[in-house]
Amino acid sequence: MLLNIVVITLTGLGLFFFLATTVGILRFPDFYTRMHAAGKGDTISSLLILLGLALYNLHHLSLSTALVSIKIMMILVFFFMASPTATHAIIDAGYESQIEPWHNDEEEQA
Amino acid sequence: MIWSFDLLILLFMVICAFFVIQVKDLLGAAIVFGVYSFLMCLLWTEMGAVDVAFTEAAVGAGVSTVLFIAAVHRSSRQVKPRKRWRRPNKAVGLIAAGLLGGVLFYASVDFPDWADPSSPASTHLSPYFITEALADTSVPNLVTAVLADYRSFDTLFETAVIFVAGMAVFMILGQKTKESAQVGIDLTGGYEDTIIRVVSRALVPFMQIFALYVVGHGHHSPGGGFQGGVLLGATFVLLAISFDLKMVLGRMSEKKNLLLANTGVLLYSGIGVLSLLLGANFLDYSILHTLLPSTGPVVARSHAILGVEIGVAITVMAIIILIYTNLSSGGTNEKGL
Amino acid sequence: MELLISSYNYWIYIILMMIGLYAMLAKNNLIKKIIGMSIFQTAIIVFYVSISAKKDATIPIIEHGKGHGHSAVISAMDYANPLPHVLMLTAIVVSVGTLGVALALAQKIYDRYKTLEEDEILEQLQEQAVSDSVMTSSGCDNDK
Amino acid sequence: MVDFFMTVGIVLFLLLFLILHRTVMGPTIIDRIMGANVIGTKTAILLVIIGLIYGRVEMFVDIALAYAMLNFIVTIAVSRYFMHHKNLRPSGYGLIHKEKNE
Repeated sequence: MLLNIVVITLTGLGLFFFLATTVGILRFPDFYTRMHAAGKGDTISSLLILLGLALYNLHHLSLSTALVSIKIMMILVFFFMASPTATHAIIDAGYESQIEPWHNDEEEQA
Repeated sequence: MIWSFDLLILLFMVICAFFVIQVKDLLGAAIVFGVYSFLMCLLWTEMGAVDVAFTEAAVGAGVSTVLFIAAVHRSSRQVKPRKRWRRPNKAVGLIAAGLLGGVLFYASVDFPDWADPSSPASTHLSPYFITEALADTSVPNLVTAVLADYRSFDTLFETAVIFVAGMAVFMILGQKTKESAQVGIDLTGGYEDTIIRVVSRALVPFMQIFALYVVGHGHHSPGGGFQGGVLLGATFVLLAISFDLKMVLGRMSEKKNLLLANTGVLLYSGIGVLSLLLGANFLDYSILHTLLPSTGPVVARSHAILGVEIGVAITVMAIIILIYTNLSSGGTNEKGL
Repeated sequence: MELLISSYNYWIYIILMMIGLYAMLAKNNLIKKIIGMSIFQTAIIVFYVSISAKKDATIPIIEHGKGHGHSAVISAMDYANPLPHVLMLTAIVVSVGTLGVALALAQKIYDRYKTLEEDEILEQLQEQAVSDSVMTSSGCDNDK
Repeated sequence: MVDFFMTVGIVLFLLLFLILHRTVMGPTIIDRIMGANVIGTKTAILLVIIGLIYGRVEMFVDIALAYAMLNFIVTIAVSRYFMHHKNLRPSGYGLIHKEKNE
């Protein structure tokens, strides 16, 4: 029962962060700020949801379920290495192709 | 199958497909097509076709998007508006698509209900595969058993088709003069991005081990030769993207690739010929137990399936690398994506 | 309503197929045409995988420990139909091969005509044909 | 608990619809890449959730892992395109043309 509460909390938090990511991606004014929301929120929400799933999988603790949980953690570790790299690559691509950052005082022109 | 997911994914897919053909920028179209393939993979998983989903994840979402990007990189990205004198084409397209849709909608009334267990497709041959495959081949993954044992002849020629496709790309693009394969490992050429390089160099060995696991574990979980081969090829594509085409070609030269592509098909058909020589039919693996010590005919089939999968994986890997290197460099093998 | 639930899957595959065919016929750009071809292929794969789905069936991999011994009997109703999966698995891998060939051909066309638009290529081909015929006819005149 | 994961999956789908809006409409091409990357990451999670709903998650984690890898490769490949071309809109006419101009 306690495990279920932990799982629901983790997954719900993950969904909350992903909701924030979505709002950021839709509402932020320019590419760099949107990428900020996407890069951070996406990674943390994936982390929390996958952690919840891995814990839920340990309901019937045995060697095989532990192995599956370790595999889910491997996905998590992969995300932790790959997602920031991908974010860096996308930001770099935008910077190289000269996207102008958004300035507050130019709001009327933009 | 999960009803609610199915409807959502299908709606998602129709939106994606509509926008793929509407986007005016070819790179954008390639990216939206990648998203379409991601969703396609989810659809297969949700319908229970895990092996198909694995293949789609590796091929559709990964490699074919990279191939589209490579082709757009070597050609143009622009879609020009059509000139006036060819306008009737649009009407022809609409009429043909409408006709096809009308005929198929009319025919869909006669289709069996979706997910009906007693539909004709699931009643004649497939119950035999489901109930007997484990006893016949001792392979729990029914898709692997049917792929590499019952329908082995078909799979042999599918592998040959991939081999021929790779050869065709090589013949179409590889006509230009090439530098000989002495290029070596050049870490300084091309655009340098330390973060991407370090991360890909750290990840690639683990990805390759995972790909080998996929090839070897295809008997018990989704996976097998096609999926593992594509994943192995994709790791080399990642190296070629994050470092340099020459770095990959220094390790996997074109000659080596061609040799490997041949070896895979040869391994597959060699197992078939071996069973022919031992007195059974072509690709009838159960006779191989006379060669393998302390195995019965059933386990021999399981071992031979592994051998066949390895052959498929080698060919698919070599052909994926061959297509990528030729396509991204325009056949010159000098500068890639 | 029953008709809708029992066959919406098929209808959506028909819609995807129509989109693919329209892109293949009406789009001017060669890469767009190739994308249309891929959509058409995936529509066919949706159809095949749809007919392999079964209600309340699990994935076609037999659980560990089942089928051995006398107690466990494998029932065909419990597993999705593996045969269409096999056919489509190879079809997907072959489709990446054909995609490679198609893209290689498109690249070769671009190298030669410097465009990927169908009408511009046709224009260039017609100009070339006209100039060729002029050349050959003048060549014939010279011979006479 | 399966119902809970079903709900999580459906909520994820509905949020992905919003991100798909950015992917297909995005003002620049790089917004599309960003949307595709987010959709790819969440698809890997949805694969694990589908596995839990089927009750056989050990068969699905391999697919999710392969999926995460290829999503990474695609994102790196698209961003590398801009290292060569550096133009946001498809105005220049490809690589060959550009080399000629230089």
